[in-house]
Amino acid sequence: MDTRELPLILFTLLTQLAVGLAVFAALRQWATVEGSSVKTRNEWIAILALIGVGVVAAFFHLGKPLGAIRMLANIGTAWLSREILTFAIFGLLAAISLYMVYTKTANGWMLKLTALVGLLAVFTTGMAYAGKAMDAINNLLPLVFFMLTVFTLGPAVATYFVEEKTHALLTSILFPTLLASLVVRFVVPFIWLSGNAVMNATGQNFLTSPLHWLHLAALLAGLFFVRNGKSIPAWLPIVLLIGELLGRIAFFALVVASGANLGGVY
Amino acid sequence: MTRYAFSVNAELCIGCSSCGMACKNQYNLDPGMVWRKLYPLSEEIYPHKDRAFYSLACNHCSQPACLEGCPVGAYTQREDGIVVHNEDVCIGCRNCLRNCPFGAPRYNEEEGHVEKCSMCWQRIDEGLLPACVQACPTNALTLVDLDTDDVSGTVQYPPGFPYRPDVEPSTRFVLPVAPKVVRRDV
Amino acid sequence: MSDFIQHIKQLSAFFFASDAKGMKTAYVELAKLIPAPAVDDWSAVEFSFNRLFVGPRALLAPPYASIYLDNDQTRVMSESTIQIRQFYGLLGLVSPWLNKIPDDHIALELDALWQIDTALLNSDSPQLRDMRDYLLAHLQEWTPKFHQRIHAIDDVNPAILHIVDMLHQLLSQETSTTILKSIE
Amino acid sequence: MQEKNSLGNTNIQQTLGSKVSRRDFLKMMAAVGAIAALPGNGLLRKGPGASVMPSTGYEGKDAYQVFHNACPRNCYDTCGILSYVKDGVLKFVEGDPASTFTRGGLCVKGYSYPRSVYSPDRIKYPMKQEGRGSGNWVRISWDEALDTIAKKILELKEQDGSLLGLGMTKYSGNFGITHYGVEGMMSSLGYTTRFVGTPCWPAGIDAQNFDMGNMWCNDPEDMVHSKYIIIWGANPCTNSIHSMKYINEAKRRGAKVVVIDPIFTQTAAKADEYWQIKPGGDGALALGMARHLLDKKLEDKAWLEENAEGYSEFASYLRREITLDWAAEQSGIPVESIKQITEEFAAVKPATIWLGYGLQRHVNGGANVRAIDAFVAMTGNIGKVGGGARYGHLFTWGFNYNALVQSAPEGSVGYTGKTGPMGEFDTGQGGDAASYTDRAFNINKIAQEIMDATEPPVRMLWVANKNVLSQDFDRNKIIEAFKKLDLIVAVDLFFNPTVEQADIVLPTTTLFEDWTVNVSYWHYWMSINEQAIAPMYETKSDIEIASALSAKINSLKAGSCTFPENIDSKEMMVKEFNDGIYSLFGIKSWEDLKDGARKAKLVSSASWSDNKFGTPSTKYEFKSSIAEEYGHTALVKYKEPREAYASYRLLTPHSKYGLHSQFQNLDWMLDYNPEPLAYIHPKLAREKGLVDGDTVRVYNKTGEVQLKVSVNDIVPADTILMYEAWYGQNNPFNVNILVDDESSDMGKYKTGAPGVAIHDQFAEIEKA
Repeated sequence: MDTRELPLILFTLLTQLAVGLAVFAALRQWATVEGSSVKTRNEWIAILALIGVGVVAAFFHLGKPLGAIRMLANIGTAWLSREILTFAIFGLLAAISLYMVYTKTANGWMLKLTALVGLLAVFTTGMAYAGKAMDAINNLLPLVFFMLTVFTLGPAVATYFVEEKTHALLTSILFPTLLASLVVRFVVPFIWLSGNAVMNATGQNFLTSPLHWLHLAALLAGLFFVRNGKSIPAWLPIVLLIGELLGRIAFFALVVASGANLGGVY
Repeated sequence: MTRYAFSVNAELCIGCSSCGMACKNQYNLDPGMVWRKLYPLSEEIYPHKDRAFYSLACNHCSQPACLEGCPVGAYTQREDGIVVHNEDVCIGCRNCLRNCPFGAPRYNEEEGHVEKCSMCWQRIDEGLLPACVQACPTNALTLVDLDTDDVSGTVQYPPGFPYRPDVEPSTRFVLPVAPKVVRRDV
Repeated sequence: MSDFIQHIKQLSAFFFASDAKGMKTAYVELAKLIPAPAVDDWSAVEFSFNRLFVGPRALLAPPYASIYLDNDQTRVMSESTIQIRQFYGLLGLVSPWLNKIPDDHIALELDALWQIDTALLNSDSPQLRDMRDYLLAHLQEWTPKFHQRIHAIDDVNPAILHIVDMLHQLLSQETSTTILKSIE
Repeated sequence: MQEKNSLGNTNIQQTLGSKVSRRDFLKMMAAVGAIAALPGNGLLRKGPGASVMPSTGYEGKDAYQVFHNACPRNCYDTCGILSYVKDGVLKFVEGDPASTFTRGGLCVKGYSYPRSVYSPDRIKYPMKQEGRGSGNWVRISWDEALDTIAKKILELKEQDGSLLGLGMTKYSGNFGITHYGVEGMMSSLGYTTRFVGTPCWPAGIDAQNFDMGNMWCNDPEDMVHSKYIIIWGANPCTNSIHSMKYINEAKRRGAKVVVIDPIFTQTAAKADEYWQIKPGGDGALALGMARHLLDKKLEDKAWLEENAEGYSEFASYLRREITLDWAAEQSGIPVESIKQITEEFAAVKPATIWLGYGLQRHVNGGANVRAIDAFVAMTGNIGKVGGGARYGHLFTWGFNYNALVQSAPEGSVGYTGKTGPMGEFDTGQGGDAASYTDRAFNINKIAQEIMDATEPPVRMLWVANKNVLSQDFDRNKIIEAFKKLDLIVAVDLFFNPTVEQADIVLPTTTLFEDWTVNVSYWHYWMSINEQAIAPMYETKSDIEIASALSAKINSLKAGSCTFPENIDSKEMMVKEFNDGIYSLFGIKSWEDLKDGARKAKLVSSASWSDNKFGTPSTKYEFKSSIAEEYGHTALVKYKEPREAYASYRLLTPHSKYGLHSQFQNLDWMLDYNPEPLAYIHPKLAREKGLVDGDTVRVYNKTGEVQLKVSVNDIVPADTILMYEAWYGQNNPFNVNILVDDESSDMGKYKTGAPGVAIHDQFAEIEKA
């Protein structure tokens, strides 16, 4: 694959994990009666750290990193600009949330707002990666893929921050997400096969790539070990994280651009 | 009004590559960098391998996906339809590579920016033809004004070229013709 | 400082050499200032020198700045070459091989540096200092790549390796001291 | 980026703060008084007129100085060039719009010119190799180089009593008229050994001279009037791209275009009908077509009556010995097709045949050309606008050949045997009336000739405008032959395989650094070649080398050389013009060419329009006594092709990306055509178990090459196709390792030696 894409693989994956954690931090706050008493400080630290690492990584995919700030220039039409903006806001809100949680002044609405903006940011990412050159993903698929990642990694990794009894809550989200993710990611390449030449080539790439199948295997493992009422084994989030990473590499490496087929039958 | 576009007549094109090299020569492109090149048509489209071509660079779309998706606004479109890319503004995020259905923008690794065909707008403003058009020995590659010139008999989406009304590529095409062939049996 | 001037002049002379004799003369001069490995076979040095910098075979390490500064590494007389010519022009200098030998030939650039430093000895003009900083920074931008490329080549004559190492070391030192001064 | 534009490097901003910016530079310009130039190593005090900061990219026409140049390569199109120069540097090139033939365009090769001028790999200085092929080179001064060369020449003269030990081989590396100064330099030294003839087109030249008394084609621009065009063994889409627009126009006006070629060329793809002929079967096909004209009584009796000699004999030969079935058998073209095209061709006027040079590179090539000429003549299309048997011409080459024509020094001794012309451009004039002449060796058998030469043997070889080891035949044999030589001098631009074997290499100028004038052997335009930039490094033009050598050798031994000692290319070029040229092109002075290319003022666009032929009978000769003199049948007759000596036919035609061994080595060309390929038919691929991209060994009795295959139906299943090219010093590929030096039938009469059967070659192919 094109190693130049590595920074974006990290950026998208880490920020989506961050949003996932934010959602569940907020959710727990909301799900409990007495708001601020719940301990979500570590989550918010982790969330900020993830955003930080992700953003730093993102710089490395630019030919001229010093010009990064100019990326806000085209909010009007460019989803990439909107993505940068919403993530900036998300980062800011996350910082505020951490402060409030730290100073015990947190209120549920603030955290919910942060989580909501986070989801919005992932939405913009989904739109930004629906590249017009990539017939296979010039649609809502990137958004679907990314959201599935959010709701897979969010609850999975959140288990590290909560006590056993809260696992039930996480599982109730994680299980259906894993199921949905597995079905969607299994079916989509076959649908591509029935598309035009470049979509078909994309489908072929996926169905013949170990990256894709290992990703599915990770999801399957998840389904197998995540049971309602049961607690989530400590190794599982790692497996799921690796699975999503492989899936993300596949997403960046295996999608064929229509420009690659000029002169051929479409 | 003027709406400039390239017209690619594959019946007249003799695959000489003069257009592509004229472009490199005009802008002294770095070795390895190609703004315009010939794309041979696959045998399903033309019966003989490497014998019919589309000479393609940027298609200067009416709804340029590169421009729409560029976060820094490095792309602008002129009144006359020419899509201009500004290397000085470009920060090399390569989002346009992800968006152009025709693979026109090329990434220059060393410079850390994207490059593409400018339709030689400076030459056009001087009343000259684009370097590639002037180079074509058979008028297979021409500059047309979609607003005033008669482009009937040309197609916008020939086989071997993506059907993308969403971006409205301005390039027009004439399809190649194969001769009657008398072969020895060996 | 004045030691540096001597080095630069002799290094320039070495890269200008058109035969073993010229290389030897400069080499011996430099050896007086910095101990250098003994050379027994000067024609071996010359063969190696020509493979790297002269020809007729394709050059292994073209001695022109633009080759290392531009992306286009297979063309001389590029924009950046002309910029160096402009720079000489600002100094009131011009290459006697104008449009024959690229102005950014290592020997010419070192000669320019030598000219500036010699001028600075008797007149301390701030503009001249700025221009020296520029030239030094310019040299420091490409000569490390030049140095690196030569080291990547098999069986380069040790005498030549010594010279390019010396060039590399001198310019790096001088640059760091210059930057320190500019910070003060 | 802004900083990049102004300073050429961005990092300065980081290292030194923004100390030196563009603005500061301009300030400095004002502030800094010029420092006194010190006795440094190089830089001098600059005169007045400091120039402005450079910028990048296209700056608008007015930003450049424009010069007229001409592409001097061995090519039909010989394009006029406009060169755009700034700061004394060539920035880009364009076609000369003054020529209606090239109409402001060049080709993929022409547009790559700036790369060769500024390639860091150019040969820069005279150099001497210590041990041939050792790669141990030392730089020497021009003086030392010329001294070594001059002393060797004097030594040969001493030793042999003549200069026949000095050989010179030169061909088409640069067809600028002043480059005949190389031959001139030899003549001015005395009588030497010349490698004469041409590997290119001699069989056809002789054939047309036997038939019509000269090689003289119509103006290609008049093909628009043709109602029927057969392109026979030519591939203009690759080798004369500017001719295609006339063929297209004729087509648009309703003409039918038929391409006859062993390969489904790009030109074939543009035709109405393509015939895949058996290589060397052209004569049989043409005679079959001629026979069919007879059968259908389609010949132009009136014209033949008036203008033909020996026609009745030819007709009875056709009736007696030629049948359509036989022709079909020999050519691989079905009888029905032969009948149809023949009838169509005869049904309209004007109709024309373009005879390519490929079809005469056979042991029966000349005979084949005569047969095709005969078919065109029978249809009465010779001498007609839009008609004719088009092959080439030297109609516009009537220069003084001042550079070429030099007389031998007093008392020079030479060869006393009979020699012919010294190549196709030898106008016959020149040389003094001495009984001595040069010794003529066959340029196409350089290895054999050097090996066999005695009394005296060839001891020294001068190579100019030629890359012997890429382009001459049976490369491996040449390496052997070179061992017999004491001194090889190569004059060249790049370190090619010939330079690799040289003892002394002399750096020469590109066309942009020299003055000359160019005309074409196809179209009727003339272009001047101005010096657009100063010669880089220590390069010299062929003329400057000749005059410097003359001065040197005369200083060693007075009266050794008659070549003018102080003359440059420009003076020499001016001397080339004469009233003949001026009136032919309707110009007052050569200076008029500075306004753009000029076209010859032709009585008619048709050659032989007055039907006065150059033959002894002044008629079109189906039966030629001169042909008989040169050992051929007087009558146009079938000649057997060469016996196959290996399993598959090997064809090695020109590539569109290079001209012989030039251009393909440039980085830009590699962007479009990175590596050589062997093209084979899917059937052959199946037999050999080969797929696209497999590496194969192609080998025969003369050698072996390895390269990748492209499986492609443009070639027949019994044929291997690979394009000739030199890919630069890191790629040993060379088709002439597989081409032996078998002669074609004709060429001796007009070029001094027969051609080469380049396309009568055979080889085996195996997966490597």
